[in-house]
Amino acid sequence: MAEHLDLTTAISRHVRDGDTVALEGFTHLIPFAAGHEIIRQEKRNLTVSRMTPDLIYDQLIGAGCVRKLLFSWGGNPGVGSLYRFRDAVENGWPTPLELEEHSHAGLTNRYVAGASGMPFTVMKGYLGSSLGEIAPHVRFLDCPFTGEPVAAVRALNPDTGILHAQRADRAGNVQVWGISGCFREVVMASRRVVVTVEEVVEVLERRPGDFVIPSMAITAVCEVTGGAWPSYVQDYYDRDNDWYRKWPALSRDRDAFLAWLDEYVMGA
Amino acid sequence: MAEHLDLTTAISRHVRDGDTVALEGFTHLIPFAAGHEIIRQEKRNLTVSRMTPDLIYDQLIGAGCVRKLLFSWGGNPGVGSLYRFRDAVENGWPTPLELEEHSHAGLTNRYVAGASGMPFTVMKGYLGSSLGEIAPHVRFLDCPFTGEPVAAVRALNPDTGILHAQRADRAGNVQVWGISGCFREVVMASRRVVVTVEEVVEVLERRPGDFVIPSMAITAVCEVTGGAWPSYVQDYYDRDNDWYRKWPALSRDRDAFLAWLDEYVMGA
Amino acid sequence: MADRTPAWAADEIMTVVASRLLRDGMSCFVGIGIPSTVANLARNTHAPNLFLIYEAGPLGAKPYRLPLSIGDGELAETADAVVSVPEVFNYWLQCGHIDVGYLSAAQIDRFGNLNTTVIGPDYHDPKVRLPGAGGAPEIAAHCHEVTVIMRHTRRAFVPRVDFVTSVGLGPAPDTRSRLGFRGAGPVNVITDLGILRPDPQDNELTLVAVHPGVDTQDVQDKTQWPLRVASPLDVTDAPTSEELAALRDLKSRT
Amino acid sequence: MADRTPAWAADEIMTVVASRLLRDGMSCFVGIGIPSTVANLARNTHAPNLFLIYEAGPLGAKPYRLPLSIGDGELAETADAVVSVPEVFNYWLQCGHIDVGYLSAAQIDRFGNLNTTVIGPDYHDPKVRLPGAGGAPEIAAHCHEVTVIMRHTRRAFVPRVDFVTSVGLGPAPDTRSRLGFRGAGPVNVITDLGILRPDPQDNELTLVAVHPGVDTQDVQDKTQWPLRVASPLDVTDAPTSEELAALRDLKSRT
Repeated sequence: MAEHLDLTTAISRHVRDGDTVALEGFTHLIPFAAGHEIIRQEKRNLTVSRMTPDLIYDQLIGAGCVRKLLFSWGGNPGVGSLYRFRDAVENGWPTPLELEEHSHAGLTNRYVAGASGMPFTVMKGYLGSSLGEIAPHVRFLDCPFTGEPVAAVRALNPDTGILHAQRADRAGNVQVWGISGCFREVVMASRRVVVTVEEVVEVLERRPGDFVIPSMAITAVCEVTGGAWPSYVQDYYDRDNDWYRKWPALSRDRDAFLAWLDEYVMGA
Repeated sequence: MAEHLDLTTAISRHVRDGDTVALEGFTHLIPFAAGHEIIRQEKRNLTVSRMTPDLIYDQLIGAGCVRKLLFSWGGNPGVGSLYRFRDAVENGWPTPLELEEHSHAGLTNRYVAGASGMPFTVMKGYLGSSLGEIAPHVRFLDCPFTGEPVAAVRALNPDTGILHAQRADRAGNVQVWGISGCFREVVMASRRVVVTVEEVVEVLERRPGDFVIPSMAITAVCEVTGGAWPSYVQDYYDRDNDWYRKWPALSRDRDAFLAWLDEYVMGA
Repeated sequence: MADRTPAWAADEIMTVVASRLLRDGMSCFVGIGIPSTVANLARNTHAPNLFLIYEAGPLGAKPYRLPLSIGDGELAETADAVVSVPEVFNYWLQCGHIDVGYLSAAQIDRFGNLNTTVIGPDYHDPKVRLPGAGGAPEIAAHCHEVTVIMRHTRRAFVPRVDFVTSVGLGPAPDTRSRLGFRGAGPVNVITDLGILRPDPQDNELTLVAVHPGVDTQDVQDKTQWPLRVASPLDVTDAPTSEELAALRDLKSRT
Repeated sequence: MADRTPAWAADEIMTVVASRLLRDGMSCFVGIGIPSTVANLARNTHAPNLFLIYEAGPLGAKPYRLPLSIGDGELAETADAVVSVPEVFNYWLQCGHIDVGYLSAAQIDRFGNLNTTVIGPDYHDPKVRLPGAGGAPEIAAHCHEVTVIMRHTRRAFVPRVDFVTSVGLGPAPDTRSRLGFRGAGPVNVITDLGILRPDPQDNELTLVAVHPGVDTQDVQDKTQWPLRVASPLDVTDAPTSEELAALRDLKSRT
């Protein structure tokens, strides 16, 4: 059953140095506020997993929280590079960054395997690709029925899954609509689940295209209005595309990034 | 893209003697009218697949359409036995019935593998159970990462998937809500997909808890009001529990069954 | 005021005793029939926040009437969420999110293995064809624990089941861990005569309690293997008038 | 009335020529950037029923403006359905339901293998770290066919990619069938200079058409391997004023 906590308490209690943490959300519903709280609490040596690292992981990496990144596409969508990510990979600043690299389908299926309580699942992927050669989380098998080659991908079960959603009720049931990415899979695969929401309401009025994750599957719910900005929350606020376009200017240079971090995250 | 057809044409064109056919629907949305059309068209040697054979497969089996049954629970829920199913298994009437038997999770995952375009998938099941010994569609593997034993279940890709839903629009998009069982999986796994619907509407007004299957994934849509009776269609009509309770009296005896079939199906 | 012991039917005490095992806030995988009655009785009495999962997809169902079938509309309408069948079995059950499952069977053996498939030695030429596995094998494997609830008859309590539909606790003490099962398996067997639990040494089912007025010899007579009896043997608490009223009220709505 | 040939930018003719390959009613897996522009141009001109699938989950999206990101709200709001990412990749893409995928890359080699991961011989010490695979490897594997669209530069058209992110058509003619891939792979490569297609004999990319005014030698100069040129070599039709107007209108909305 989910517990209602403030964000500081939730992150302090449920994210520990060295943990494997997945902050997911596919363009939509990216839990920026929770990421900033991790930075403020100076968590270290995290292994972080996300299909699209996006600005949130660029910030976590630049702030020195991350030891290892699991990802499948590391860019600023429609804009260009993630400079803190590249600086860590290419120059080891502020600390060396270990990469574990996937395709979208591959990382998705690692979550699916984790959510299914299986040690692995199978897919048609990585075959023939150089990705298959550098990936410790991939093995190749022959189908026991047809003999055709398939890839086995290892389950991913984060210590903590962190997600943002539109609403929760007092009992901790969480309601989501719009693009949901791997929301269900990260909830079911993670040992602990922290969900930040735009608002807590008395009754979750159901709406078209929504789904509800029962409180039973969630550890903590935090009301954090605006918690996904500059990504978006359908029917609450739009994606701040200008801010995404501005990010290179704030992050290309280490000092500029540190100044931004100091003022807008540490000082917040 | 889905074509709008009358039921007679859809079944005539898309179900052929010897085909593997899945008429699914979990208590809710069982495509009885389509099943009766298969009986009227005297299709033969079908391999039919369903988690819960229910009355619809009892009728298809008693009418002599079925050579082989893939299933996971063969009873009249809350009432008792399926007598035509038992007569076919125990006495070979009207023709011998080959069984391929699963657990719910096992048959579900065969659909999942089929819907995923994989030759198989893996699950924690069948291990230690006698089911694993009699099942040609199950093999045991060791996880390539942890060594733990898992079951591989072979993909099931029906020639024709037949489903019932609440509504479709003119373009053939199909809208479903309530208990959906393996609806999506059967759609995606089947070579041809026939969906009977309560009504065809101009615009699918979205509603809480619904989902829409795009026309792109569907072969034929047939408007068949009442097409799931005596099962139910949420927000259209309730399950006719009395009729389920009456079925043993209509089906326990071969002659009574044939008389019912003649009057209510063949004569309809 | 002393509670006068009321009269009850055999199924009633079985249902009441089983429902007492459910604690508030637990998640419970519910089959149709007596398991559904047990779970809803608990929800209507001491465990109002019991989280019921039906295999058709309703999560957190709160039916007012007992459903005839596993997929009745009321289950979906009263649920916190309705998910697909693959999601129920893979993401909820297999992933280890369910505390307790309730199962019944046509046969149970001394190690709690369950048969719901065929009676008779030859699967391909059965004496009786039963409905089959349904969700049972995975409920037995993955729930943190399982309660079996069934009438105690000599036909049902056999030394070895004809067909192992769902794996119990043996024959070997490491049967489950060797198979990689997460759950503890059938740790309670509730019948209309009493309660059996696995012996901690070798997992053989042992009579640990009888219902009020039940004779131990009667339990042995209805069990095909030489039954171990715990010493001291408990006697279950009689159903209270409140429990019986709640159960009868629930049944009268259906 | 004769259509006066209008002036166009290099990206514009690349986009227009690519969009002409899309036929009405096809299903198309759409990446962000030029592929999204191509698909929406086709949808706004000759293929109004083009079925666009974005990897974030929107199926049948009909955006009015071009999205900046793959998961923009307008994609979800205009879609026939929005599904989860596992469902997009497993049930739609991997299952073989998508007719055509559009891909771009930092490097392409003579057999159409694509690199979007790292530049340089050592993965662990790259000269340039690129964004990575995203959906590309499975789009390349499972769509019935793939169109590659990218600017023609000497840095990009290399004999052998530094890293095979997505498998193309070789080196061996049976590379794809041996891997069990369902789709035909990159059967069209559209650049700002012309069109390359695999040679039916050995799958080597061959220049089959140039855009109006493009010199063949210029294409060779911008390709690091000795380029095969089809004989006769086609010249693509110039963008019509309607096509250019539609494209510029689409871009002006964004």
